[in-house]
Amino acid sequence: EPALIFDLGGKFDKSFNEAAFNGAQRWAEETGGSFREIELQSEAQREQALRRFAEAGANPVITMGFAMADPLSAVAADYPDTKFVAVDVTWLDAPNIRQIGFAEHEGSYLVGMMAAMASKSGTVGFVGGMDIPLIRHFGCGYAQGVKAVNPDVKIVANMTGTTPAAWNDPVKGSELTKAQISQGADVVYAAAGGTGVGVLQTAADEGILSIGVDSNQNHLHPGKVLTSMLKRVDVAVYDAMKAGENLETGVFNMGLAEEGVGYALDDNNAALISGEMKAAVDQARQDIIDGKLNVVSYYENDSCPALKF
Amino acid sequence: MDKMPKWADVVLIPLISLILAAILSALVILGIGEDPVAAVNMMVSGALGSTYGWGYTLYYATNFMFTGLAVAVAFHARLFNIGGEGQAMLGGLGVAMICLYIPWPHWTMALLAACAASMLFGAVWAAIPAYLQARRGSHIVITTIMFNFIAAALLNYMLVNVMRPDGSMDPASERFPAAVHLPTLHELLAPIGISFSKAAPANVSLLVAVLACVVVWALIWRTRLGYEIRAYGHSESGALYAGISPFKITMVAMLISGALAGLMATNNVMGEAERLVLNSTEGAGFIGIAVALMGRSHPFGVFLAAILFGFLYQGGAELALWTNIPRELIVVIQALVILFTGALDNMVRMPLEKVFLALRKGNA
Amino acid sequence: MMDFLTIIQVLDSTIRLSTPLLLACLAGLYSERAGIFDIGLEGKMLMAAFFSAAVAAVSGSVWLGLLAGIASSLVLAGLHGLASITFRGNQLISGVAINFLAAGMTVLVAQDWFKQGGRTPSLFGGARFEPIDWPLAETLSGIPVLGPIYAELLSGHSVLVYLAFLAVPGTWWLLYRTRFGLRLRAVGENPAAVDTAGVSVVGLRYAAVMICGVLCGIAGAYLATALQAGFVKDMTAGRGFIALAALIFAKWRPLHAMWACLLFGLLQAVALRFQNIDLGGVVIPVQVMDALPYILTVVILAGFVGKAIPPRAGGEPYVKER
Amino acid sequence: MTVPAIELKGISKSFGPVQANKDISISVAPGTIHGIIGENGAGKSTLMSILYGFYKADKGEIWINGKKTEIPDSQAAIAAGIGMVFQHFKLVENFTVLENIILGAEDGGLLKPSLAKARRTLAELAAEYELNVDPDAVIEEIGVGMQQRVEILKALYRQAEILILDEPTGVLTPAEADQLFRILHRLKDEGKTIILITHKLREIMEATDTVSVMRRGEMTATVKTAETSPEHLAELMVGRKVLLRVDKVPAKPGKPILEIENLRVTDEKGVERVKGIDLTVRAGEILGIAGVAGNGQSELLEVLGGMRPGSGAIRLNGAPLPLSGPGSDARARRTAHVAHVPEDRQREGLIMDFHAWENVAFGYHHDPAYQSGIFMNNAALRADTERKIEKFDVRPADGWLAAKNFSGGNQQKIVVAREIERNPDLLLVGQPTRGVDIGAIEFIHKQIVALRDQGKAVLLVSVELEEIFGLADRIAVMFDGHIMGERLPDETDEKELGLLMAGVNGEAA
Ligand SMILES: Nc1ncnc2c1ncn2[C@@H]1O[C@H](COP(=O)(O)OP(=O)(O)OP(=O)(O)O)[C@@H](O)[C@H]1O
Ligand SMILES: Nc1ncnc2c1ncn2[C@@H]1O[C@H](COP(=O)(O)OP(=O)(O)OP(=O)(O)O)[C@@H](O)[C@H]1O
Ligand SMILES: [Mg+2]
Ligand SMILES: [Mg+2]
Repeated sequence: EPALIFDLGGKFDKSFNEAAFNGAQRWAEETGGSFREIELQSEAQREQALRRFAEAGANPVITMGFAMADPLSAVAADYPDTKFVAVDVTWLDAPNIRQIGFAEHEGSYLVGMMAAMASKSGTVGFVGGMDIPLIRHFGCGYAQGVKAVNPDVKIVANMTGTTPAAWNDPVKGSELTKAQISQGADVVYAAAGGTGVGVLQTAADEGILSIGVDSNQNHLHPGKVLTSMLKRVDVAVYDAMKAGENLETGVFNMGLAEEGVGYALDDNNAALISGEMKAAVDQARQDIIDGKLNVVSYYENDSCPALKF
Repeated sequence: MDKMPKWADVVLIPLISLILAAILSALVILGIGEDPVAAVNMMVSGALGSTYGWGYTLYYATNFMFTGLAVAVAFHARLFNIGGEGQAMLGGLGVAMICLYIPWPHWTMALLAACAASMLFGAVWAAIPAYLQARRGSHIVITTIMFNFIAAALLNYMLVNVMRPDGSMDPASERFPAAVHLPTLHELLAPIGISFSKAAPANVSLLVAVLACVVVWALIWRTRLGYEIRAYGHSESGALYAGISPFKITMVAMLISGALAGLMATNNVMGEAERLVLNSTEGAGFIGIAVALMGRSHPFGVFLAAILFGFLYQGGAELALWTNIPRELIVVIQALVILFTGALDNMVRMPLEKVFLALRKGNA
Repeated sequence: MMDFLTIIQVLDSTIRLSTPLLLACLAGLYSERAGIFDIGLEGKMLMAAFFSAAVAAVSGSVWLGLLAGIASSLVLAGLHGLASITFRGNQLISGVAINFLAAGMTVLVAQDWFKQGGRTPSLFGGARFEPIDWPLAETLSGIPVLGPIYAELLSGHSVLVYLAFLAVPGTWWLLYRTRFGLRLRAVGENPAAVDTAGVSVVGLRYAAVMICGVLCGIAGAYLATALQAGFVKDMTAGRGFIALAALIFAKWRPLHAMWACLLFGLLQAVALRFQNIDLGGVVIPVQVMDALPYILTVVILAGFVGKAIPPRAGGEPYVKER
Repeated sequence: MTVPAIELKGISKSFGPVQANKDISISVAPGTIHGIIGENGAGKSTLMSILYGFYKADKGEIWINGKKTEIPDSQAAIAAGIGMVFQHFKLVENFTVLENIILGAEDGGLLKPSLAKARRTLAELAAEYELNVDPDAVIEEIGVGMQQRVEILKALYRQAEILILDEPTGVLTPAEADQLFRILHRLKDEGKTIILITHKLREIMEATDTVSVMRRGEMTATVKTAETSPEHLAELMVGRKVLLRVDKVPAKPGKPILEIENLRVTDEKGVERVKGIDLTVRAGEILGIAGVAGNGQSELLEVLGGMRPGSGAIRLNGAPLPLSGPGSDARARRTAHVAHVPEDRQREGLIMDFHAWENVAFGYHHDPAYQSGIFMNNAALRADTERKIEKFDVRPADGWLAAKNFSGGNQQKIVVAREIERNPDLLLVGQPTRGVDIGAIEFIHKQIVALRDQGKAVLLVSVELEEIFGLADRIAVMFDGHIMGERLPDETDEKELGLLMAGVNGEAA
C-alpha cells in the first residue's frame, strides 16, 4: 500500500499538493487500490510520518516538497526495504529514494513567452508566495521567457510575504495584482499557492489575463486564465504508485522533454491562444528539449539574468 | 474561609471541564461523520500508549513549557507578552549561529552555549518592546505583535540570503554538525536499561524545560525579585510605595520572558530539526499564551497544560496519519479544551461551590 | 518619485485594505469600551468570512451570505459573552479559544459541505458584492486632480466599504450623543456605577458584545464576498490582531480608530507596491519592505503616541459577591 | 401610629460561608435620621446594599411605607424612592458631574435634552440645599467632598425620599461634614428619611434620632439617641469598655529628626502641589498636619516616603536625603529608618492578593532577616508575622489569609504593625484610622503614641481634626501647598484651625 505525505500547504492547495492528490486519486480509481495520506501540521511530523508509514509497511512512501529532503536523509537508511519518493528533491545520496525534480524554469519560460505575446501593454506581472528560492526559480524562468519574446517588456515581480501566511492570503494577492495592473501589467503569473486564488480572481475581475500554476487552473475563470504552468506532479505520483514496490530509484529530472512541465491548453483558454503564439511556444519547447535553448536556473548561482529579486 | 476544599478547585474542576470539552469534541467528530470512540482511542494510544507516543508528546510539551513559562513570567508583572513567537524565532537564530559557526567538542558544552545564546537573542527581542513600554508607554501588546512580524522577516532574510548553504533551494540553514547532536530520550535512557523509542524527538532539552519550570517557580515564589515582580503585577502604586522600580521590573520580567521563549530553540532547532528552518516555531509562541492562561501562570500548571497540549498535538498527528479526519479537528479540540478549562471554568465552579456549601451546612 | 496616479492607486488600495481593519477595530471598540476585552476579533471575522461565502455560494445571494456571516459571528460573540459576562471567565482565554475554534471549525465545516479542501466554491454574479460606481464617475474622471480622486478613489468600492466608513461617525454619535453610548462608556469604566444607577451591567455588556459580533460579521463578509470571491482557510491572516493594535493606537476613540486603520492600510499598501527599493545601488531587501509597516507602527507608537489607558474596568469581570 | 418608612423583616444574607446578616429586623420612622453603627465587618454596608438592591437577601422582607416591596435590583430601589451614597463612591471617574447625575436616569434616547434638564434641576437643587458643584467638572479632578455632593445630588435628582449614607464623613473635613449635616437636617425637615452609617459616635449623638447597633451580622440593639451615651454605644458595639480619648503624657521634644526646607513637589500633570514648605519634626513629638484633602498633604507624605520626586532639601538626623534621582526611592527611605503608613492602605500599603505574611515584608523584603541565601526566608517571615498578628491583635489571626480578606481595620493594623515594629526614627502616617472602627482606632492611636514616647518622631497627616487634636503635640495646617501656620493643640480650637484650613490666616488679617 503506498503512502502520500502532503506538505504544510495541505492537500487542497489548488496547486502543488492537490496535483499530487489527483495523481494518487487517479491511481486509486484505476486500480481499485487504496493509499495512506497525511497532511503535515508541523515540522516535527515530517520525520514522524516517514517512520510511521515505513514501519506500517507502506511502500512506496511518497513525499511532497523540498523540505522533506532533510528528514528523508535521516530516515531513509533506517528502512532499506522501503522505497521513498521525494518530489522536488534531487540532491540526496540514498539508494532507496526516487528523487524527482521538475524544471519549473522551463515551464515558466514557456508561459512567460505567452505572457509577453498576449500582453498589449508591454508590462507583465509575477506574484510569488513566500520569498524563497523555489519561487524565485519560477519567476526567473518566467522572466527569461518574457524577455526572449521582447526584451523591452517590463516585468513587475512581487512576493507576498515572508511568513507561511504568504501562501494563504488571497486578499494580499488581490492587492498585489491591482498594484501590478496599475503599473500597467495586463498578464499576471501567480506562483503563490492559495494566495494565487486571489490573483486569478482579481485578474478576472479587472479584465486582464492571469496564468495559473502547478495544476491546470484554467477552469477557475474560463476565458480569463491565459494558461497554467503545469508541473506534472500528478503524473509523478501516479507513476510512482503504479510502479509500487518495484519502483526505480535514483534522480529523475522532469523537464519539458519528460513532459514533467508544460503549459495547459484546453477549452477554457483555447480562444486566448492564437496559432502564432502556440507555434512560437512549441518551437521554443522543442529548442529547449533539443538543447538549442538554455533556460538558466536560479539555483545555478542564486541569481537571475532577467530579473532582479 | 474558602468555599470549596482546595482539591476540588485544583483537580475536580479541571477534570469536569476536560470531560465537557471531550463530550463536545465527540459531538463534533460525530458531526463530520466519524467515530468519536475510535478517534479518542487512537489519540490516547497514539500519544500515551507507547514510548514512541510519549516521545512526541513530550517533545511538543517541551516547546510549550518554554513558551508557556515565558508568557507566565510576564503575566506575573501584568505584562502581556504576545511576542513569544518572535522571541523563539530569534532564539533559533542564536542557536543556529552557536551550532554552525563554532566547533564544539561535546554536546554538553554546545547545549550550554546554545542555552545562553538562545536566551540572549530572545531577551534582546523582548527588550525593545519592554523598554518602549517602560519609558514611552507604548502598549506592549501592540509592540510584541509587531515584533513577531519583524522577526519573521528577519529570519526569512537570514535564511534566504545569509545562512542558506550554496546551491540549496531550501530556505534553511545547514545541518548542524554531529558533535552538537543532543541525546534523545532513547539515548539518555538506554544506559539505565530503559528502552525508549528511537524515533521520537524528545531530547535532553526536556530536562532543561523541567529545570526551567523549577527555576521559574523558585524565582517567582521564593526570591526577592519574584516577590517584586508579583507585587508590581498586582499594584503599580503599591510597588512605588515599596520602593520597587516599575522600570526595572518591566525590563527584567520581559527579559526573562524573552529568554524563556528563546530557550525553546534548544528543543525544536537544536534537539529536533538540527538545523534552522523558516517556520520552526510553528505557532508555539501563541500556544504558550493558552498554556500560561490554563496553567494559571503557575509553573506547575504550565507544566501540566503543556503536556495536555503536547498530547493533543501528538494525538492529532496520529489521527491525521491513520484516518481521514482533517487536521483542523485537532484545532477545534484545542479550542474546546481552552474554552472549557480556561474561560468557562466558572460554569463548573459555581454549581460545585453550591454543592460544597450545602454539604458543609449539612455537616455543621 | 511617485506620480499623482500612483498616489491615487496606493490610496485606493489603502481604502480596501483598511476596511476590514476598520470594521474589526470598531467592533473591538464597542466591546472594549464596555469593559470586555476581545482578542477574538480574528476568529469572529474568519467565521463570518466562511459562512457568508458558504451561504452566498449555496443561495446565490450575497445578502443572505452577509446575514449568515453576521449570524455566525454573533454566535461566537454570544459565546464570548457567556464566558466573560455570565460566567465571569478570563476574557483573554475566551478570545484565544474563539480564535482557535474559528480556525478549526471553518475548515472542518467547509470540508464537510463542499469537499474542496476547506474552501468554498468561487462566488460569482449575485453572490458577490460588486463595486458601486458613483454617478458620473466615468465622465468626471478626466478632470485633473479631482477627477481621479472622485472616480478612482471615492467611487468604485463595495457598499460595505462605505458602510464601514459611515460607521465611524455613527459610532461617534452613538457613543457620545446617546443614552446608550453614555451607559456603554460608563460600564467600561465603572460597572458598579451603572449597576447602582439601576441599569443592568449584564444587559449593556451583552449589547456591546453583540454589536461587536455584527461588525466582525460584516468585516468577514467583506473579506470573503467583496474583496475576494470565496473563502480560503485562515484568510483573515492576522487582520484581527492588527485591528486590535489599531484600537489601542487610537486609544479606544472612533475617529482615531479610522485614522489608525487608514495608517495601517496605507503602510501595507505602500509595502505591497514598493518592494525592492533601490537606493542608489543599495537594494533594500524585500523583507525590509515586508516588515516596514510593523517597524513604522512601533516607531510611531514610541515616538508620537503617549500612553494608552484602556477603559478602567476592561478585562475584569464584574463581580459583586465573591 | 405612623407607618414606618422602612421596615426590614428577618433579613439574612451570606457570602459563601460568611454570614454577613443574620435575621435582621429594623423599622425606621419617616422623617427621621436613623443611625447604624458597628465594628468593621459587622454587616452594615451589606444590609444597606440589600435595601438598595445591590445585593439580594437570602431571606427576609422589605416594606416601604407600609407596602411590601420586592427590590431585586437598584432600579427597583430607585423606583421605591430610595437613594444611597456608598462608602466607596460609585462614580464614573472620567465623566463629568452632569453625566454622572443623569446616568441611568436619562429621559429619552438622546443625551442633549437630558443634560439640559439635569443642568436646570441641578441649579435648583444647588440653590435649595447649598449643594454647589460645577456641572461640567470631571469627577477625577474634583475633591472627595465634591464627589460626595455629586452622589447626594444623584439621589436627589432621582427624587429619593429615603437616603442612605454609608460612612459619609470618613473623607470630609469638619467644615464639609458640618455642611453635610445641615443638608441632612434640611432633608429631614422636608420629611425625607435618612439612614446614616458611621464610626463616629459624635455624629450619631449630634445628628440622629434613633440608632441601631450591629455586631457580627446581628442587630444587637436599637435605642433612642436621646436616651443613650457614646460610652454606652461603644460598649454595645465592641462588647467591652472602650477608651474614647487618647491617653498620653505631655511630649518631651528632643533634637530635630526631620528638617524640611523649601520643599516643592510637582505632580504628573505639571501642577505644583507643594509650594515651598519648611517644617521640623523633633524626636519624641507628633507633628500633625491638618488640612482639607487635596491641599498637598498627600504629595508631602509621598515625597517624604520616596514615592515621588521633589525639590528643595530634607535632612534626617542632620544628614541630607536626596529628593530625586538615585537614592530617593522608597527603598532608600526605609534604609534611612523612615517608616511610612500610607494614606491608602488598599492601593499602596498592601498587596491585596498577597497573604498577610507576604504583606508583612512589603517594602522590607530586602531586610537581611528575611533572606536565606538567594531565597527569601519565608519561614522566618511567617514567624515574624505571627508575632505581629498577636501583638497587634489582628483578627482573624491567620497569616495565610489574603489581605483583601481582612476588614479595613485589620488591614490597617497589619500596615501599622509592619511600620511601627521597624522602630523607625521617623514615622510618616497618613489617615491612620480612615474607615476603621473605634476599637481599632483606640489601638492604633496607642501604638503611635507609644512610638513617640520612645523618642521617635512622627509626622501625622489626617483630615480628622479630632484625631489631630487627640494625637498631635504640634499642629501645622496646610492649604494650597503652603503651611498656613503652626499651633499648639492647647492653644487653639477647631474653629481657628477650620479657618486656617480654608486659607484664612487670622494672624495676617
Ligand atoms: N461582596 C462581598 N462578598 C463576600 N463577602 C462579603 C462581601 N461584602 C461583605 N462581605 C462579608 O460580609 C461581612 C459584612 O461586611 P460589611 O461590608 O457589610 O461590613 P460593614 O459593617 O459595612 O463594615 P465596615 O464598618 O468596615 O464598613 C464582612 O465581614 C465580609 O466577610
Ligand atoms: N467583594 C468582596 N468579596 C469578599 N469579601 C469582601 C468583599 N467586599 C468586602 N469584603 C470583606 O468584607 C469585610 C469588610 O468589608 P469592607 O469593604 O466594608 O471593609 P472596611 O472595613 O469597610 O474597609 P474600608 O472602610 O477601608 O472600606 C472585609 O473582610 C472585606 O475583605
Ligand atoms: Mg461598610
Ligand atoms: Mg468600612
